[in-house]
Amino acid sequence: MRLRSVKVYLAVLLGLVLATAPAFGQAASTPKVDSGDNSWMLVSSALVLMMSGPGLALFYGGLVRKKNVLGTFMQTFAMMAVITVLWAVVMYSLAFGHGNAFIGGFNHVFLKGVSLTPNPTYAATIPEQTFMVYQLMFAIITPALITGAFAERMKFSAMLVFSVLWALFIYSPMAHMVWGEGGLLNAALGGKFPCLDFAGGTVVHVTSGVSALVTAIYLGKRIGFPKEPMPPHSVVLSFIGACLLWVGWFGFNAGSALASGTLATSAFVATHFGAAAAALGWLAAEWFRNGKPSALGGISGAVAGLVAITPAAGFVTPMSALAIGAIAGVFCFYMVVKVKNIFGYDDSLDAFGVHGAGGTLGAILTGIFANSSINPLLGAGKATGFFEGNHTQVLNQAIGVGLAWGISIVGTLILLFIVDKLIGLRVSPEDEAIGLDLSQHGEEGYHAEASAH
Amino acid sequence: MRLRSVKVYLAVLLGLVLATAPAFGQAASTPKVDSGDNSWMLVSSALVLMMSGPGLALFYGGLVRKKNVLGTFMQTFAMMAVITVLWAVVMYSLAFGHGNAFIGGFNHVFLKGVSLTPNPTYAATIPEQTFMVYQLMFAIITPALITGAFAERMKFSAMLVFSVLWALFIYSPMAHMVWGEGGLLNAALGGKFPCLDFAGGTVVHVTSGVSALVTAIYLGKRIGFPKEPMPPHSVVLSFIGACLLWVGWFGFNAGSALASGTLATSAFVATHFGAAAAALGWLAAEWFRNGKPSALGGISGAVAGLVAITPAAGFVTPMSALAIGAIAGVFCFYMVVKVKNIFGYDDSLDAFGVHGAGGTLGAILTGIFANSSINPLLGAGKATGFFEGNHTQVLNQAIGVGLAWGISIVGTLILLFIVDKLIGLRVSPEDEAIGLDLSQHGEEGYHAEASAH
Amino acid sequence: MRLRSVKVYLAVLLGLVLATAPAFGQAASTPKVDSGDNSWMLVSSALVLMMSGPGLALFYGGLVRKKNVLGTFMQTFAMMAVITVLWAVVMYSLAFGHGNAFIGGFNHVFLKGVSLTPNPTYAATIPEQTFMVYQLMFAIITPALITGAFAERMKFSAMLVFSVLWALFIYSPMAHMVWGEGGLLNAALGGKFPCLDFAGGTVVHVTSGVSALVTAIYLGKRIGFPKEPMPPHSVVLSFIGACLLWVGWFGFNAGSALASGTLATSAFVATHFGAAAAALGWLAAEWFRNGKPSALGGISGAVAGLVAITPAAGFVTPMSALAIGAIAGVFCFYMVVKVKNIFGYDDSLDAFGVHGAGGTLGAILTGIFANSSINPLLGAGKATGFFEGNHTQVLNQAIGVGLAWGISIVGTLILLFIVDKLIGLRVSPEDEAIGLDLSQHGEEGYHAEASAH
Amino acid sequence: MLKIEAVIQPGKLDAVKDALVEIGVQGMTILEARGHGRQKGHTEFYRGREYSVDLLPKIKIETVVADDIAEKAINAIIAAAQTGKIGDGKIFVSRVDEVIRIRNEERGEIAI
Amino acid sequence: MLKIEAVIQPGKLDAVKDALVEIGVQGMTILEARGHGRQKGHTEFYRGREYSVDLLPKIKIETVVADDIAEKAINAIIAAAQTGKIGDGKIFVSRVDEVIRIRNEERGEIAI
Amino acid sequence: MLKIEAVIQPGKLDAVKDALVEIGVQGMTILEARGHGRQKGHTEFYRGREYSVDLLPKIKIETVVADDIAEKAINAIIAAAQTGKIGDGKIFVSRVDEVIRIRNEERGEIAI
Ligand SMILES: Nc1ncnc2c1ncn2[C@@H]1O[C@H](COP(=O)(O)OP(=O)(O)O)[C@@H](O)[C@H]1O
Ligand SMILES: Nc1ncnc2c1ncn2[C@@H]1O[C@H](COP(=O)(O)OP(=O)(O)O)[C@@H](O)[C@H]1O
Ligand SMILES: Nc1ncnc2c1ncn2[C@@H]1O[C@H](COP(=O)(O)OP(=O)(O)O)[C@@H](O)[C@H]1O
Repeated sequence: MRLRSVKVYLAVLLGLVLATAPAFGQAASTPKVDSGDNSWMLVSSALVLMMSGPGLALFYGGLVRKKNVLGTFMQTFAMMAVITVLWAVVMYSLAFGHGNAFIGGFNHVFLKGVSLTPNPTYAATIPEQTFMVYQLMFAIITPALITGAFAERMKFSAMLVFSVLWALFIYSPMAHMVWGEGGLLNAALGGKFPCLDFAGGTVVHVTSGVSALVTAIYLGKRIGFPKEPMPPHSVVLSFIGACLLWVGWFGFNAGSALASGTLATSAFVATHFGAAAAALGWLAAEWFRNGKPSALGGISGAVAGLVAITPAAGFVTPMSALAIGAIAGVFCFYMVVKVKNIFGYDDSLDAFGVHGAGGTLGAILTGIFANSSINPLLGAGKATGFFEGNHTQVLNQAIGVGLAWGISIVGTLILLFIVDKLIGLRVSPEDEAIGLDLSQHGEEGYHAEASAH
Repeated sequence: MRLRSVKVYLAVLLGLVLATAPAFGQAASTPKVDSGDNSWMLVSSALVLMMSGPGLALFYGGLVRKKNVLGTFMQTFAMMAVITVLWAVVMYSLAFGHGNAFIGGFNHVFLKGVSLTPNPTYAATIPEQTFMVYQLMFAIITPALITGAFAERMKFSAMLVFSVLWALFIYSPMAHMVWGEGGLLNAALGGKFPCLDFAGGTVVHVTSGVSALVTAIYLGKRIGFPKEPMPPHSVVLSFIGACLLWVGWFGFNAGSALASGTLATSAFVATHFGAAAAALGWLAAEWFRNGKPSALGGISGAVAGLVAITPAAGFVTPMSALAIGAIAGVFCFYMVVKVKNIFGYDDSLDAFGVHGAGGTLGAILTGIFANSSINPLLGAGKATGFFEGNHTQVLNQAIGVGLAWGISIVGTLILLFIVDKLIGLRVSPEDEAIGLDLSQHGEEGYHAEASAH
Repeated sequence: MRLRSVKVYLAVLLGLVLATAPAFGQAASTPKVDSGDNSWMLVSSALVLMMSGPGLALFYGGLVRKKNVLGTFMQTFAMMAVITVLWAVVMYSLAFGHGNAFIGGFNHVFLKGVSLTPNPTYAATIPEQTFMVYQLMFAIITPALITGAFAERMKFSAMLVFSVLWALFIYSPMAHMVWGEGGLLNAALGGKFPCLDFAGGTVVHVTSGVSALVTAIYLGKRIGFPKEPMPPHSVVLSFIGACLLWVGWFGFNAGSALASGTLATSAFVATHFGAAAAALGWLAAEWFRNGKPSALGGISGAVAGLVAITPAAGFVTPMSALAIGAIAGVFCFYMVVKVKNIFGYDDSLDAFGVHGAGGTLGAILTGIFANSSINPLLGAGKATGFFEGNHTQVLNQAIGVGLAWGISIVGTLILLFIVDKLIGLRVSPEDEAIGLDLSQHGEEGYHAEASAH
Repeated sequence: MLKIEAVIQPGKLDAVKDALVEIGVQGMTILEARGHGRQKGHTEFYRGREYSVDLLPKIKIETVVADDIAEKAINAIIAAAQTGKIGDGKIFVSRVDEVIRIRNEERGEIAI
Repeated sequence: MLKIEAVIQPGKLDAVKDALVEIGVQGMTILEARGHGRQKGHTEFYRGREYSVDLLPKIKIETVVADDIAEKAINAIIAAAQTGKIGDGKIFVSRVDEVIRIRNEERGEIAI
Repeated sequence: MLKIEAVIQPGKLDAVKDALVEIGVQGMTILEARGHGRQKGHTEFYRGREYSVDLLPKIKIETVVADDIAEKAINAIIAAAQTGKIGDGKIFVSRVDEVIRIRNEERGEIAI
């Protein structure tokens, strides 16, 4: 959808240009790289990688106990390495190649035909390889998000195998359905159920968050949970990580305009506003409930807001972004603080509470707040969201989210079962006790012994 | 002023373009977004946010005692959330709306009329929303800078209320006077006392630094100061923060060109040169005085240089930038090391010694070193700074700085008084003893207990 | 070479443009700043600075013992300050001024004549000052890389003097030979032995890595090495640093296109792919050999891959980048794990094992994998690398590398000898025992005493 | 008065503390320690170097109690800290001559 | 010879150290500790979870002194560390049989 | 049984540990400490402030041994930790009344 939105947008822009610069006429037929757009998209790609490492790695790594800090880092870092190769080999083709409504094909395996000229289907002013590497960064962070749910107890080998399978069988089709040419939910390129998902609320956050819930339940609780206290070993690290996530998210959301025009600006503003309002929302709820607003609460709220604004970023006004953020901050607070405790599952770092819940909420709110003045994706001036008068869009959003939930639950269960049978998912109780750093990686995060001065 | 400078600049550029590409003629009348400029300004906005979080938060957070690390983080982080909402509601309008010589109006409340097309008064080639969000990042970091002065002893609630009032009643008018249309000190848009302030030496650093001094004195010393040793709990964190400040400052200064043309390059180079020379200056002074150059000295010097070069960045040659940096490094060293000790106030993290003193120095030096060959803001070829022959500019600079000092002192005193009466500024002695992390936020930065491997 | 490649590239692009937009005809003769290119190059400059601080500083700082963390930071940070001034005074002129095949001249001392208009010899679409400051960032990180070899035992003063001399007498001529107009090895601007080095494999990594080896041997081992265990005091810091290096390296490599066109995209993709494959390679080798893949291994592999892909980035296909990365990951693992132990030198942080070895390997592999379809530097359609049929290129690469080895060994030895005689290289055994932080800088990285809550 | 020093597995701190409090031993001081004993350590690899780490994280609890309560305290600690595996730790008991409460300068058993 | 172990508030370390040095007790060893006693802890919240933390940061000072100086040392510690509030800490005194200075193998009181 | 407490230079930990293990003393507990003594500290500067730091990093080793092996252990520690310079540290020896192995509740010398 963001693809179509961009195209529509560019068409409008081009119209303006053509009116004043007829010499550019032919440019429309031969797609040409725009140095400004490409500059922005390269930066955005770098920013989204920075969200994974060090951003998410630190955010999660600070929340675990000291003995698991490197193991937690590695679960994200390994994605940066493994998914990259997988993407080049086959995943890009499965997500964005020619296929059917559900999945792409094999025409781009080994990046065959993915050239340095623009592919106007997806982005008319940047090299297709820019588009490819930008999308790759999304494919990296999505499985990394899941790892928050099974923190401190999964085998590194099992995590690798599971993530590879998950990327192939859950991420690829979801990305294709929502963003791929002819995808079932693609609002821009002829999908049956046009679902608005600007930067991956459904593709990234709902899938990873729901899969996270499933893995948390399947693997069971950490030994000692919830009796033993397991406070974050360093909210300091998490704070650094969260701030880098916020900064990187500009690449994630504003980069999803696939150009550096006004749509990027709009998404940038919405992103920042959503994060800020959600941080306030969570802090306020916490202050009200616990008597004190915490730093961990502030950053959790910001992340929740960033998640919720992700699908909406290119569709809503700044003021709507504030509203979405505030709602998401309070909502995710109660998901994490209340709902989790009621059900008692050990979603260790709240991957579901933040990404699953926030992503679902954001997708629905997108259907409510989306506005054609920001993004005439459904046609200039045509009502887009609920408040604008398009009451069916919420339904389409629900269909998209529902599909994502369904695929994530069923798919994740099957994959977990397979990996569990093959090599076992959980580390031994002894290994869990000494921690992932030593048991899985043979090293420690900090060496006090080294302080021998 | 940076606005006018940009406009002049763009006019020159446009002239060049027009000479060769007549087809572009009409573009001048309908402002059009330039993808390259917008790309740079979005990046700059992200960089300036990164200066606050994690940059400044880490820089300050490392300098306090362990028990206050999260509380210190939160004082900056809260600005990222609160000022954003405030900005959207009314502050942008007060700073950049239509008003008089002292303050803007209410025409842009709730961002009414702040669209995605350029506002040529301020920036002709980027969407006004880009300009708006970029300026917001400045409004966030400015009150955050003050928090260094009252570190380790102010109530979180009082800090919030004070910062909101300060942003409204001190930052907004100062920003309007220097950068707003028709502002009293605006050198580009018809101010009475044209004062050169490229990226906020006066608006950001003088106001925050002087207000910091006032709060430090008003609140009084930390319990135990200066007898009890209070070394930084982690120069490591401060180092990371300072480096990120340096990197982010490119967005702050070079971004203030509001385009990615040659003026941005010039400001970028001056920024880097100023920081480097100031780091050397501080290190040399320290080596000379204490016998050893320290890492904390190096990073403090770099920050001092960045502060001092801020007003000058778009007006001076690279070699002048080196000079300004070197002077600032040595000057701020003596402010922090000698002057503070003579007067004995507890400006805990030297917000005044670095930002107040460095900003004031930089503003004056700008009047001395500014050169029309870099920025023909006062007219092409017309003497701009003292060395070029414009001896009155130093006076104008002094007027701008003096006004900023006056407003900051009086305004801050009033606001402190009000907040103190309303809810009290300082935490109780017990809370100060156990630290802000536990007393204000109910959490700890690091959990040794968690190291149970 | 990257210069020529860019120019050729731009020529092609321009051709396309000219065909459709004749009004642009004259632009070719008067070089004009492209806002998109300049935006990208300013960002790239910032990214490369971020590689030094905080990137490299953290990567190295985490690997040493706690008592040396700030001393290690300072060795990189000092370069950010000192080399900047040196560059402005004379180094830029020596590297890129008019000179002979071996070194530039003095025509640009104090940046005389380095203006804000493009210098088409080097980069036709960005201000020469952008080019100047971008190249400066390379000159900063190169001597900083060496410091990994003599970590934990060199005097700060000696390090400063040595680095200044090294920058002047080794870096400047190497940069000139490979990238300067008329340089001996410059493939783009008339070199005798055209050597492909897109972003500094030879100029940056081979020179620093080989010099590192020499200093490690000349200074001798750390006291206690190898008997005493000296594990990294914080793999956490190193992890953050390595991730920032990865992100920053996009500026290093893709920025070396000196524009934001398709060549930048190509280099960006190659960079990312090289890093990912090398991380996998190292992890696999480690898993195979030690039974466990480590976080330190993963990040070391990524850095090794980034080093190896540096000379190749703008010349190879994505698939070749994967191959180069994988080879480099395994190769550097064995260099660090086996070869170092066989010879027994104390290259404390493996500056040689990663940068020297990886850089040399990368330079050779560039000659093998370079492809004219990516970069028609040697003429459109003319065979470029070995696999394409140009069998002599490997020889040219070897000549370039050989020259870099020779100059680095001989030059470094001479400089070390001089500095040793002048002021002594090593700290006293007592100072080594208490650590660089206290002995050289009079401060400590972490203050447990401060935790008095 | 007797000083009981118990070196235990880090994960058992909470349980031991609660067990002591339950039998009325309120006062105790906890130290982070590393232990060497029969429990075998592990091997770590950093780049090319291999470290066999034989100092394992432990918690040391010190509590001074009246003579008559000592045996009860020891049993409480054992009950809470025992897993039956090597590395469970040890308890050392020694005599203390005097105890003073700093707050009010009380001395002897009343100050415990 | 007697070993004096004092558990004090972290903020009092400097004062106690200076007080001891003043009366001629140069040698001492300091450990970071956490204490459980009458002083009540606090509650921390992390996401949904609530932790009541009842181990508070303390400093433990150990100094071995000659018998005749012990009382003076104890009083010095009390004077410097006392605030009169709960949590001020405790002093434990016990007998030490032998002291050896590693540097020159001196033994007994002369080695203190 | 005797408790040997040795305060040593941090760099000597490995050597002392190995020396003890060699003579058959397996069990020991290590604590990070800071020491004050004759060894002079150093001065640190942070911005304008000067700190004279007179607490230096030390390692404290505690090991409980049977009476007959104590002297051997002391000598092993001295041999491994001595450099002859001020700051080498001290050894304190005191009596322990009881040792209990938590794992199997063994008591006395057999539990050491
Ligand atoms: N003789 C001793 N003196 C001091 N500490 C000891 C002694 N023996 C054991 N310890 C401590 O007790 C811990 C557990 O001892 P270990 O021999 O590993 O297991 P177990 O107590 O089950 O036999 C050690 O890590 C060490 O900290
Ligand atoms: N019986 C004891 N054994 C060991 N340490 C103790 C004992 N009683 C108290 N402490 C230490 O002294 C500290 C202060 O004790 P607390 O009961 O809180 O206050 P007060 O000493 O003023 O009564 C505790 O935190 C603990 O570290
Ligand atoms: N009386 C004492 N009680 C406790 N610890 C002591 C005592 N004397 C010395 N120490 C410890 O031994 C360390 C070394 O002592 P110091 O006087 O510096 O050197 P030396 O032992 O060579 O005379 C001190 O830092 C301190 O930790």
